Amino acid sequence: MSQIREIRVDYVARVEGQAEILVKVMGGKVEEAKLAVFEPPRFFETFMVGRRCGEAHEIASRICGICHVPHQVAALEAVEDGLGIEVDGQTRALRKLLNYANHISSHALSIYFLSVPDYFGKPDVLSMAGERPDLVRNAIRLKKVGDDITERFGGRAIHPITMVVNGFTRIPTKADLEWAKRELLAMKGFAMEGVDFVADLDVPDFERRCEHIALSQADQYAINEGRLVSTEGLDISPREYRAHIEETHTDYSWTKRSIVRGRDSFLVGPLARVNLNFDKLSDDAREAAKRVGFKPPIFNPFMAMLARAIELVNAIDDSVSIIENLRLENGPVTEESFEVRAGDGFAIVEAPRGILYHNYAFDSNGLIQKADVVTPTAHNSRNIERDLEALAPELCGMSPEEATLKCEMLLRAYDPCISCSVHLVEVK
Amino acid sequence: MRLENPYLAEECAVKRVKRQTPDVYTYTISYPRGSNRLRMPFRPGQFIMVSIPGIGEAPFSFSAWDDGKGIFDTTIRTVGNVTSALMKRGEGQRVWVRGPYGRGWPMEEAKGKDVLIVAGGIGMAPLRPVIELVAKNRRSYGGLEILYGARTPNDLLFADEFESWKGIPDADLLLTVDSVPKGIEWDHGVGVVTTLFDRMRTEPNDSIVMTCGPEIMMKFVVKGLLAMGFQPKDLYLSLERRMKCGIAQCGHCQIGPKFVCRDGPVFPYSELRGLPDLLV
Amino acid sequence: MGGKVIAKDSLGEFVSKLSERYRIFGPRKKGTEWIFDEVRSAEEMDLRYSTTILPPRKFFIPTSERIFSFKMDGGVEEPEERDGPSLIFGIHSCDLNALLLLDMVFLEGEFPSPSYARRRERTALVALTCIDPSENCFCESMGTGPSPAGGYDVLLTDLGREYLAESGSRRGEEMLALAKGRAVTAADLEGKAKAIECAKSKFKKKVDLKGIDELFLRNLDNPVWKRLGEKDLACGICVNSCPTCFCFDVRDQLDFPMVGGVRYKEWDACVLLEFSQVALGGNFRRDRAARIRQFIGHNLGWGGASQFREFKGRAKCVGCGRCIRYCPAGIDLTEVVKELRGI
Amino acid sequence: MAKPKLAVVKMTGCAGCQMEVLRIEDKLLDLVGAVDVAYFYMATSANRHGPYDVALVEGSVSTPRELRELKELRERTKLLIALGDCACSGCLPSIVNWVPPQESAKVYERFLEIHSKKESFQRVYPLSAHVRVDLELRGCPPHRDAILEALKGALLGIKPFLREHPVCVECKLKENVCLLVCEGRPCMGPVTAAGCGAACPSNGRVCEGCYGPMSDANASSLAEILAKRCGLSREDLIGKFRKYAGLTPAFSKEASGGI
Ligand SMILES: Cc1cc2nc3c(=O)[nH]c(=O)nc-3n(C[C@H](O)[C@H](O)[C@H](O)COP(=O)(O)OP(=O)(O)OC[C@H]3O[C@@H](n4cnc5c(N)ncnc54)[C@H](O)[C@@H]3O)c2cc1C
Ligand code: SF4
Ligand code: SF4
Ligand code: SF4
Repeated sequence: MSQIREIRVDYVARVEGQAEILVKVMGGKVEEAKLAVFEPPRFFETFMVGRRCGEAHEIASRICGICHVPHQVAALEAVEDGLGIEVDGQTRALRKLLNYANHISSHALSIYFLSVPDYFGKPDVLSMAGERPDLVRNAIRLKKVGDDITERFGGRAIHPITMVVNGFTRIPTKADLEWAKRELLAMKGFAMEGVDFVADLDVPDFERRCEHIALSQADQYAINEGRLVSTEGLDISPREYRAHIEETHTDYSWTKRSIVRGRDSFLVGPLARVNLNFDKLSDDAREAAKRVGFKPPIFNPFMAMLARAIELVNAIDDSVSIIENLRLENGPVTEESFEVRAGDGFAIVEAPRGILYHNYAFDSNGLIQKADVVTPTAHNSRNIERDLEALAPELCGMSPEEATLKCEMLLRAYDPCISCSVHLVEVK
Repeated sequence: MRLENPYLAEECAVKRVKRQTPDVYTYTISYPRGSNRLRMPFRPGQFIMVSIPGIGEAPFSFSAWDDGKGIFDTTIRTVGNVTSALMKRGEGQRVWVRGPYGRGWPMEEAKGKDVLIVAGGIGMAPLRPVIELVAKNRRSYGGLEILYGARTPNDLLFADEFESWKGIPDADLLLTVDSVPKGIEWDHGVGVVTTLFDRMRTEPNDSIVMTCGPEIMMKFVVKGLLAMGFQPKDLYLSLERRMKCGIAQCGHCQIGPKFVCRDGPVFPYSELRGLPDLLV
Repeated sequence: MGGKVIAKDSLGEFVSKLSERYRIFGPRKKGTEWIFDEVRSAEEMDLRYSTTILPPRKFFIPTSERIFSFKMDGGVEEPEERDGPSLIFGIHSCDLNALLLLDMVFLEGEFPSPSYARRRERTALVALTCIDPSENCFCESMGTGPSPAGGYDVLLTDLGREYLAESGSRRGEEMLALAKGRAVTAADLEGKAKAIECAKSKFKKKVDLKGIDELFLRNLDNPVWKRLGEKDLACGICVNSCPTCFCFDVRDQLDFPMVGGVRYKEWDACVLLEFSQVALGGNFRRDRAARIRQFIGHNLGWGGASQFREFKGRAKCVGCGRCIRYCPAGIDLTEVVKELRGI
Repeated sequence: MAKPKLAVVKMTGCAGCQMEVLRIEDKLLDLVGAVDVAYFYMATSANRHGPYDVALVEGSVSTPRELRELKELRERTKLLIALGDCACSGCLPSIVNWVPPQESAKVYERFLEIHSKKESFQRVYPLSAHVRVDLELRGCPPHRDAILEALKGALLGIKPFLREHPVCVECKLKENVCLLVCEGRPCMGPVTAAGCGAACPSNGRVCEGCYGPMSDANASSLAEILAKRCGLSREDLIGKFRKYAGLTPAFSKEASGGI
C-alpha cells in the first residue's frame, strides 16, 4: 500500500523568526524534508558596504536581537584582525564575560521558555506557573541575570553599546564585578538542578551521526576565540573558513545552507561544543554532565537541550573565574580611536546556537568594501533537514499532532535564530 | 512651622454629569462634609486643579458654585487624558481637587457699570458664574449684554439656560454660529462672534468687557472693541496656557513676566499689551 | 559677623571636622568638567573649578522628585525626609545668588514648597570668592559676583597661602569655631578686596543692564530671534544647566499592576516643543525662535525679581556662563543683548 | 470586564524588540494577569487570530506577504503599536533603501529564481507607510519601561507619556560631560528622541540616533555643527543621518546629502 503523508507546520511557534516545516513521505520513502524560511532577507552585507569599519559591530548586532553580543564580538574581532589591532587581555576577558551573559540568557530562554513547555504539554512557560511556580520564577531570574549583566557591563541589555573596536567605552567598576559575581552565584544552584531536570525529561530517542563543528582552545572553553575543529578532524583558523565551508541556495527558503566541502551538512551549537570541548568544561559542569550520564560524543540532536543545561553551569563558573581574575587596569576608549588602514579580517565566535563567521574587507579609509557573515542557523539549516529526513519514517506512524510536535521539538532543540539566517551575500 | 504640601488635594465626588454638547459635559462636584474648603471665598473666573490619580491633573474653571453646600460645577470639553477619563468614569467617581487659584473676573470694578460678555465655544464656561452673579446682585450692575458664538448650534453650552438669561432685567443675549448643519433650525446670526458687534448696544463708556474663548477669537474681539473706542483697561480676557502646578512654580504658563495662574487667568488687556507669545 | 584666617594646610582638618556634622558636597573633577558631588575630604575637591555641569539647584529641586505616592483605592503618602544636615562646600557667588532667586519662587510666594524649605534649611553653604572667572562668566555685570554680599554661612576667599573665612550667619559662626586659624587683620580684608579687583579685571563677557527689560519687550520682533531659531537645536542644555531655571513638569506614574503610583515632578525646559503644548496640539511657542526668545528674554529681560516682587531690576540670569559654555550651537546671550542694542 | 487581547507580531526585524518585551520579566506574571496574550509566536504555541485590542508590531514591511498580513492585522486591531525602529522608521536595514536594487540582488546568487517564489521588496518600509499606526515606540530596541507605559496607557485608555524631547535632556539630568561640546565628538543626542536614559553618552559613547528624531529635530543645524566642530565630511554626515531613521521626514534631507 502506497502511503502518502505530509506534515506541515506553517509557522513554527516558540522559535525566533518565521519558518515553516514541510515533510512528505511517499511509500515509506522521504520525498521532501524542508525547512523553509519565509522570514524576509534584510541584505545586511549589501548595506554594510560603504559604512565605516568602526560601525560594523553596531550594525551587525541588529542581525539578531537574541545573539547580538556574539555578532558584535565577531564583527569587532574581524575588524581588529583586518586593522592589525591586538586587544588587551582585559578587553578579551570582558568580551567573554558579555558573551557568556548572552549565552546564559539565551540558553535559559531556549530551555525553559521555548522547549520545556513541550514536555509538560503546555503552550508556553507562563502557563506552567501554576504547576511549577519555583521553576518558572527561577527560569525568569536566570534569564534576567544574563540580561542584567549585559545591561550593566554593556550599557544596554539588547544591542549593548560599550563594546567598540579596541576596547570598551566604559570599564565596569569593582562594584559592578562584585555584583555580577553575586548574581551569578545566586543562580548556580538552579543551574545545577537544571542539568538533572533536563536529563530527566523524556527526550526523544533518536540518533544520527553527523559532523559536529565548534571552536576550540587549548586552555579554556572556547566561545570568542580559537580554531574551528570537528568530530571529523577539521582543524582550521577563521581565515581558512571559506576554503572548507561551502554555502548553497534553495529556491524555497531565504536561508542559505552550509556544508563542509566534499562532505556533508554539519551541526553547530551547544551539543557540538560540549562534545568537542568536554574536558574544558568547568569542574562542576563536567561532573554534573557525568552524573546524568552525558558521555561525549552524543549524536542525538534533541540532547542539545541537555548540553545547554550543562553549558549554563559552565558559563556561570567560567564567568565567576573571569571576574575573580580581572584587574581592570586599562581605561575606556572612544568609539573610533584607532588608525584606519586597508585590511581584510576574519573571526569566528560561538553564539549560543553555534559558530558565527564574520569577514570584512575595507579600504584605506576604513570603509567596508565587502562583508560576509554566516550565522549558526545558516550553518545548521541543512543539517536540520537531514535530521527531518531521518526522522520521517518514524513520523509516519504518528498522529498528525504528534508528528507536528516532534518536528517542532526538533527545530526548537536547534534553537534557531531565523532572523539572522537570512541576510547573506554570496562573495565571489 | 510645618508647611503644607500645596499639591495635596481634597478628595471630592462627582455628583452629577450633564451633557452640554457632544464633547462637553458639566460635572457637579461636591467637597466632602466637614471640608475646610467649604467656605473658601470663590470668585468667578478662578480655576481649580482637578486630578485623577494615575492619569494626571489639569486646570478647569468653575461654571457655578454654591457657597453654602460646597458644590461647584465645572464644564469640560473632552480633549485628552484627564478630560476623557472624567467623561468615561461619569457620576459617582472620586476626583482630587485643589484650589481655587488665580485672579478672577473684575466683579468689583464692574459694579455700577455695564457688563459686556463676549464668549466663544467652551469659553462660556467661566463666564456663566458672572451672569449668575450679575443676576443675583442685579442692582449693583448696569446693563448686561451677552454675545455668544460657537461652531454650530449644537456646540452652544447652557442652551437650556438662555431663556432665563434673557429674563434677567436689562439683559440681552445675542447668538451666532460659524455654520448651521442641515436640518437644524436657527434664527440667530451666522458668522464669527465679532459680527454681533453691529447689533450690540453696550457703549465704550462706563462698561467692562469680559471675554473668553480661543485666543485667536479674542484677538479679533479686542481689535474690534478698541476700534469702537473701548479702553484697554476695561477689556478683560481669560487666558489659557499649559499649567502643571497652578501656583506660580512650574513655569509653564508664563507670558513674559506674568504667570497666568497667579496674575490671571483673567487679565485686563492693558496688562497684556506688548507681551510675547500672545495672539491677542 | 566674625572671621578667621585659615592656613591652606589646615583646610583639610576643617573639612574633616565639618564632615562629622554634615554630609559634604563639593566640586569634583569629572572628565574635562566638574560636578558637585559628595566628598569625604578636602583632597577630593577641586576648589579651582570654574563651574559645574549641573548647578547646585539640583540639591534643592532634585531633577526628578516624588510629590507623593497614592493608592488607587485611596490613601496618599508624602515622601519621608530623613536626610540630615548637609553642606555645599565652595559654592560660587553666581550659584549662591541663584539660590536667593529660587527662594523667591519656592519660599516667598503664596504657596511655599515644604520640601524646598526643608532642604534649604538643612543645607549649610560655604561660599568661595571667584578669583579666576572663566571666559564665559559675567556675574560682575549681573551684580552677582565675583564675591557674594550675603546668603552664605561661611565665605572663603583665597589669599594665596591662606583662606580668609568670614561667617555670614549663626550657623557660620559655629562652623568657624571648628576651624584652626588666626584672627583677621585689616591687611587680610585688603587682600580680599584686591583679590576681587583682580578677578574683576579678568571678565571677558559683559552685559549692559540699562533698560534691559524694555529692550527685550521692544524687540520681540527683532530678526535676531528668527536667526537664532534656525540655529537652535532645542536640546534643552542651556535651561537644564541654568542655576535659576525653575520650571518643572508634573506627571503621574502608575506601577504595574496599577494599584497605586506616584505623582512626581521633573525638570522641564521652555526651549522644548512640548513645554507649551496644550490639548489638541495647540502650542503657544511652536517656533524655536519663540522658545529661544523665551529663554533669553526670561533670563535677561522680564524674569527675575520683578516677577516675584514689586521692585524691578534684578534679572533672573546670574552670569554663571553655563548656557554659553554648553550650548552646542554656540548661542551666547551676551552677544544677543549686544545685537539687540545694535552694537 | 474581559481582559484586553494582546498580540505581539513580527515582521522584518531582529526580534530584539520582542526580547525587550520578554524583559518585562518581573512584571510578566502581572501582565499576564491583566491582559490576555492572544498571539505571541516567539513565546507561545497557543496563538489565536484577532480581533485584538492591542497589537505590538515588531519589524518593518519588506514583502508582499507582510503587507497583506499588516493590512489584515490593522483591520482586526483597535490599538496598533509600532514596536521599535524597524516598525517606526525602518532602522538600520533601511539603509538598503538607498542601495540600487541590483546590488541587493547580489545577496543571492539565484536571486531571481528565489524571488519568483519568495518575494521581497528589497526595501523596508515603516508600518506607517502602509497603515494607520496609533502609537510609535521608537528605539533599537525601545526601552522596556516605554513598552510598559504604552501597555498601561492602552489598559487605561490614555495616551502614555513618552519622551519626545532630545537625548540631551536625559543626558544633562544625569550630569554627563557633554561629548559633543566638551570633547568634540559627533553626538546625535541633540536631534534624537530620549527614552533610553541617554544610554550611550552615560556609557562614554556618542549617541548614534537609535531613537530616531525627537519632536522638533533641527537636523540641518546639527549637521552644520558636526561638520564644524567634529570635522565630519559630507559622506560622514550622510552616514550619520542615514542610519536608524533616514527615512523619517526630519532626517531624510540630511540622509540624502542635503537635497
Ligand atoms: C485657567 C484654565 C482654565 C481652564 N478651564 C477650562 C474649562 O473650564 N473647561 C475646559 O474644558 N477646559 C478648560 N481649560 C483647558 C483644560 O485645562 C485642558 O483642556 C486640559 O488640561 C486638558 O487636559 P487633558 O489631560 O484632558 O489633556 P492632555 O492633552 O492629555 O493634557 C495633558 C496635560 O497637559 C496640560 N494641558 C493640556 N492642554 C492644556 C490646556 N489647554 N491648558 C492647560 N494645560 C493643558 C495639562 O497639564 C494636562 O494635564 C482651562 C485651562 C486653563 C489654563
Ligand atoms: S540655546 Fe543652545 S543649549 Fe539652549 S536649547 Fe538652543 S541649542 Fe540647546
Ligand atoms: S553628550 Fe550628546 S546627548 Fe549628551 S548633552 Fe552632549 S550632545 Fe547631548
Ligand atoms: S543614546 Fe542614542 S544611540 Fe544610544 S541608546 Fe539612546 S538614542 Fe540610542
